[in-house]
Amino acid sequence: MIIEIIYFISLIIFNIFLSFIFLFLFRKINAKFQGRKGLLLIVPKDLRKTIGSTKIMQQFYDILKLFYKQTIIPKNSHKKIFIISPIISFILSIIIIPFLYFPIINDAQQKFLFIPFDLLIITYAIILIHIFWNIGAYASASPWAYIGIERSEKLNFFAQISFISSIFSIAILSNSLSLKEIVIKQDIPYILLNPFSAISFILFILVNFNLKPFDVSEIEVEIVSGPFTEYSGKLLGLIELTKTILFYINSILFINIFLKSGEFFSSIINLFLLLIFAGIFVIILSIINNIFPSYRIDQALKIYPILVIIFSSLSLMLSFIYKIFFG
Amino acid sequence: MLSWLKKKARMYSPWIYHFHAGGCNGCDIETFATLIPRFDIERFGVKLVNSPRHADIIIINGPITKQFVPMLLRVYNQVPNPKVVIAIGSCALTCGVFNRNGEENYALAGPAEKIIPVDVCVPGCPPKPEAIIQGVIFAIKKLSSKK
Amino acid sequence: MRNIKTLIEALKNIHSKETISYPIGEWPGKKYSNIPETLRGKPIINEEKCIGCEACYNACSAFTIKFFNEKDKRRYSIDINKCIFCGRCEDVCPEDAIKLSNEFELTHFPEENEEKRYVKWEKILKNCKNCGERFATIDQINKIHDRISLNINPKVSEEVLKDYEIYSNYCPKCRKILSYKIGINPSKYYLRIGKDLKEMK
Amino acid sequence: MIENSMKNILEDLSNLIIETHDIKINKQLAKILSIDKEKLIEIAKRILKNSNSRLVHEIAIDLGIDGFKIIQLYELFNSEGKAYHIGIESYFPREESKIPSLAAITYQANWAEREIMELLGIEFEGHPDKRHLFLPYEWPNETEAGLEEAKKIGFNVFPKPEPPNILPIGPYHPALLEGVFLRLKVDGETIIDADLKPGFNHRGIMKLGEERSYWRNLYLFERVCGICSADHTNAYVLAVENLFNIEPPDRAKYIRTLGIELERIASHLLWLGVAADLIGFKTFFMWCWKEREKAIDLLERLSGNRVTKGIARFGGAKRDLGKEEIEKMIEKLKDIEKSVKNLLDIAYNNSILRKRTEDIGILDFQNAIEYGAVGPVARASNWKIDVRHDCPFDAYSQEYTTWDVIVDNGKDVWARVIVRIKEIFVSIDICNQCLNALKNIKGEIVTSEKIELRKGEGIGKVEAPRGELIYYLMSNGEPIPYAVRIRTPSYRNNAIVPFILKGYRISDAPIIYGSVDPCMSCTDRVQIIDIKSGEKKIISLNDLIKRR
Repeated sequence: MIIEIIYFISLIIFNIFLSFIFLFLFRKINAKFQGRKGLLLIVPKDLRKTIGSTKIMQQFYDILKLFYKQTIIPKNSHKKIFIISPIISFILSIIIIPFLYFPIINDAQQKFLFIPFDLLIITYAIILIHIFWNIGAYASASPWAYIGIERSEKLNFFAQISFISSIFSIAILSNSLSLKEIVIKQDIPYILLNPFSAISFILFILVNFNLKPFDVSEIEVEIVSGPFTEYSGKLLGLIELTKTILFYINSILFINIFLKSGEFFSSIINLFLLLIFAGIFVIILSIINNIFPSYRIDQALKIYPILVIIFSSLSLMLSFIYKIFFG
Repeated sequence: MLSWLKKKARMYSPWIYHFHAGGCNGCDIETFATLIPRFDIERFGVKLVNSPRHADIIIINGPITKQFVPMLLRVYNQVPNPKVVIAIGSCALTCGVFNRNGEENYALAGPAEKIIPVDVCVPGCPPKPEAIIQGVIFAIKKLSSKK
Repeated sequence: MRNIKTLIEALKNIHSKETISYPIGEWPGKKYSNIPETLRGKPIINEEKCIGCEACYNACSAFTIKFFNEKDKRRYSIDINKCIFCGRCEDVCPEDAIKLSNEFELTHFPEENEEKRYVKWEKILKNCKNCGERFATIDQINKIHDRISLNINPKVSEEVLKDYEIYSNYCPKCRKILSYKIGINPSKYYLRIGKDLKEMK
Repeated sequence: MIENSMKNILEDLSNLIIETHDIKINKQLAKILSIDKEKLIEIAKRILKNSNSRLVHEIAIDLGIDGFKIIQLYELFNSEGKAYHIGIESYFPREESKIPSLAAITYQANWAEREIMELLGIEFEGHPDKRHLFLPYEWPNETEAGLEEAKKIGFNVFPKPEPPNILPIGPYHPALLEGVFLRLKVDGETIIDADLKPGFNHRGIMKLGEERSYWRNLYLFERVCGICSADHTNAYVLAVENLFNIEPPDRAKYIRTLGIELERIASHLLWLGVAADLIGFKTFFMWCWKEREKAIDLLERLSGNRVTKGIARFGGAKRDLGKEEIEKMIEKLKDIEKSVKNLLDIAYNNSILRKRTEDIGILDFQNAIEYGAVGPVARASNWKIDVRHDCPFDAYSQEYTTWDVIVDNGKDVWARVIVRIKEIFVSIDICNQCLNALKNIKGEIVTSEKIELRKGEGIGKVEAPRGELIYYLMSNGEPIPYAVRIRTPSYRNNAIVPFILKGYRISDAPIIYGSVDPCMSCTDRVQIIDIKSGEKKIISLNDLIKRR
C-alpha cells in the first residue's frame, strides 16, 4: 500500500516537473518565432550566481516566488469562495494526472485506476477547473474580472461543446470510454481516421489557454488580466501552477487519444515518442499563438461558434459513419 | 533550505513593473526596447508585469511631475517586500535637463529619491538598453541581499 | 490561407541570431549591439589639457558641471546622474580637454556615489600677491600668456608680455587698486597700441 | 509673393486692418494683420470661409505691463496644394482680458483656448468647454470657470464613485504607455461618448525655455519628446534661424533632412509595433521593433545617441558624414526597405489583423478638416496636408529632393496603418536622395555659430512623424527668448480622439486611440502654474481594481 502511495506521489511530482519543462518549451518556441533567443537553456558562467545555471525551471521559480509573496484578499470579495476555488481547481488538476496513459508505468497504474469510464472523469475535471476559476474570480468582485468572466464564459460554452464532442466522437469510434482501451485499440492513429475531432480538440485548447486568436478573456490591453486580476501571491501561484499542469495534461491527452500515445515500438522508446509528439503539439499551438493577433470579442463570438459547430458536427458524423460501415 | 529556496526564487524570477512619471518617452521606449529581439531581457527570466502587486522591481522613468506623486506612492506601497527601485535616466535621478540649477521647478516634485528610496541608478539620457539590462542585473544582486 | 505569409516569416525567424549576449562577453552573439565612434557616453577629462576656463560650466545645458575652491585648488565635478550627454561641453571647450567617451555602462548603487557618480578633476590656483586671494588657475594664466604672444603685434609684444607677468600676479580687485603702483595702467597700452596702429596705417 | 486669394482676403479685410507686418516661417513670409480685438471673430469667420483654410494655432503672450497679445495663425492652400500663412494679431490690456472665443466657431481652437484660459487667465467669451485642460479640474481657476463649469457639464469632474455607465481608462493602464485619463461613456459594449484628460506629464518646458539661453534651449526642447526629438530640435532651430536670419549651408540641410527622415522610419515602425501590440499581436510587435533597431543604428551612427539626436545646430548641423559612412548607410537602408516590404506584405495578408483594424475609428475628410487633424491621421482621411510639401523647409523643396505625399482614402485605422507604412518607403527614398547628394556636395556644415540678436518673431514648422510641429519664438533682443510657444502634432490629434471613438466598441478603444499615435510627452509639454500636490484625487486603475 505504502509503495503505491509513494508511487503515485512520485508520479505526480514527476509529471509536474515535466509540465514545467513543457511550459519552458512553449515560452522558448514563442520567443524563437518572435526572433528572440528566449529563456536561456544554459546560462554562461559569469551570470550563474545571479540568475541560476539554467532557465529550464523558470516556471517553477516563478510559481515558487509567488508562493513567497504577500497574498492580498480584496475587501469586497467573498473570502471563502475566493480562496477555496483555486485550491479545488488545483486538486482537480492533480487528480487527472494518474489517469493519463503512460507507456511504461501503465501496469502499476492499472491496478488502482482502471476505471472503465476514466475518460469521462478527465473530461469533467478539465471543464470543472475552468468553472471553479471563474467562480473564484466572480467572488473577487472586480469589474475587470466581471468582464473577463463574461467573455470567458461565453467562449467556454462553445469550447466545452467542442471538447465534449471531440472526446465523444473518439469514444464512439473506439467503442470505449476508457483511455487505456482507446490507446490500445488504435491500429491507425485516430488523427488520421478523424482529423475533425483533433481540430475540435485544438479549438478547445485555444480558448482554454487563452491562446491567440481567441485570448479575449485575458487580453492585457483591454481588461487587465481578466478573471485573475484580483489574485496575487500564493493564490495566483496556485492558479499559475494549475494552468501549467493543465497545459501539460491537455497536450499529453491529445497524444494519448489521437496518436496512440506514441505506442509504436517497445516500451522505453514509447515514452520518448509520447513526449516528442507532445512537444510537437506544443510547437503547433505556439505557431497558432504567434501568427495571429487576437479577435475582438464580438468577432470571436461570431467566428468561434461557427468553427465549433462545423468541426464538432463533422467529427461526430465521421465517427458515426465509421461506426455504421466498419464497426 | 527554505530560505535558500526563497532567495533563489526571488533572484531567478524578477518581475518588473514599469512606471512612467513624466519625462520625454525616451527612457520608456528604451525600457521597452529591452524586450525586443536584439536585447531580449526575457532570457534571464525577467518579465514585465502590468500589476504592481506581482512585481519585485520597479523601474521609474522621468522627472516625477506633481500630478504623478500620489500614484507613484501608491504603486510603491503596493509592491510587496522585498522590492528594488531602479531609477532610469537623468530625469528620474536628478530631474536632468528639467532642473533649474538648484531652484525649484514648479511642475516637478523633484527626483525619485526625494519621494521613494532608490536602490539602483542608471544614468544616461536615455541610457542604452544594454545599460538598462545592466541595471536590472544590479537590481537582482541587490534583491538577493534584501530581506 | 493568405496568413501563410505570417507563418513563413515566423519560421524564418527561428534562425535569427539577433539577440546579443550582453552582459556576458562573446557568447553566443556579439556582446554589444552597436557602439559607433560617435556615441555620446560618459564625459572624460584630459586634466593636462584643461586650463580651467569654465567655458563648459557656462555652456552646460543641464547645469551639471560645478566647481568650488578648496585651499589652493579649484575642484571641478561633473555629476553623471545629472548629465544629459548632449556634448555641448565638448563643442565649447577651447582646448579639447573634455570629450564624451564611448563608455555608457554607468549603472551604480547610490551608496557608492562618490567614485562612479562624479567625474572629478582639479586645478591649482594662483595666489594674489597682494591680498592672498586665489583668483585663477595657473594653467589659464599661462594659456592667456601663450595666446597673447601668438596674436599680439610683435612691436609691442615684449613689453606687453612683461607687463602681463606682473599683471597676472594680482587678483582683479587688487589690479584696480594697484594698477598705477605696479605700472600696469591700461591707458599706456591704449596709447601705445594706438600709436602703432597709426604707424601701421 | 502673395497669392491671388491672399490678395483677395487682404482687400476684403482692408478696412479692418490697423497695420501689417511679416513673420518669417520656413522659406515664406506670413502676413500678420494687426486688428482690434472686437473684430477677431469676424475676420476669423471670413478666413475660415475659404474652403482650404485651417487654424494652425492660437498663441497668447503675456507682455507684462503692456497687457496681452494674441495671435491666430491660419494656413491657406492654393490650387497646387502649397500653403501660405495669414496671422491675426491683437493687443489688449490686462484689465480687459475678455475676448470673443474662436472655439465657438471652430473646434480647432478648442484645446488651444482652454490652455490659454487656464494658464494665462484670459477669458474667452462663449467657449463651449471651459474646463481645465492640463491642470487638474479641481484647480481653482483665475477665470472662475474651473470646477463650477465642470460640474455643470456633469460628465467631466472626477466623480466618486463613477456612474456605472462610465468606464475609466487610466491614468495608468497597460494599453497606454503614458499617463492619460480617458473616460468612456458606454452603453453595453458601445461607446457613446468619450472624454480625454491630458496633463499628467507637465514638466513646464515652455516656461523653462523662457529662462534659458538659446543654446541651452536647444537641448531642452530636444527633450520635449523622445520619439521625435530630431524634429523638435529642427523646428526650434528653424524658428531661431527665421528669427535671426541665418541660412544654413546646403550640406547641413541634407544632413538635417536625413536625420528627420531616419527618425520618421524609426517612429513609424515603433507605432506599427505598438499598434500590433494593442490588438494582441505580440509577434508582429517584435518584428517591427527588430526593424526599428536598424533605423536606430543609423541614427546612432549619425548623431551619437539612440533617442536624443541633436543633429541640428543654429546655421548648420552638428556632425558631418564621411564617404564610407554614406556607403554603409545606403546599404543598410536597402536592408530596411526589404524588411519593411516584407512587413507590409504580412500586414496586408493577415486576415485577422485586417479584421481588427478595418472600418473602425472612421474620420471623414470633412471632419478631418473641421476638427483639425494633422499628419498621417489627416492623410489617411484623404487630406493632402504635409508640411514638407506645403511649406518646405531644409532639403524638402523641389530643387533638393523629389517625392510624393502619401494619401489614402480609407479613413479608418487600417488606412492609417497603410499610410504610415508607405511613408516609410518615401522616407527611405528621401534618405537615399540625401545620401547621394551628400556624396557630391562639398563644403562646410555650419555657417556661423554666432547669433546676432534682434527684436522680432520667428516661426519654425516641420513635419514630425505625427504631423505638423510648430515653434513660435519671440525675442526682445536679449540672449533669452521672451516667449516660446510649441504646438505639437499630438496636441491636435489627441483632441480629435473623442470624436473617432464614438460609436465603436470598448475592445476597439485601445487601437482607435492608438491609431492617432498619441504622444503625451508632446501634448503635456507645458505648465505655468504651481500645483498644490494632494489637491486632486484621481480614480486610477489601481484604485479601481486593487481595492484591499
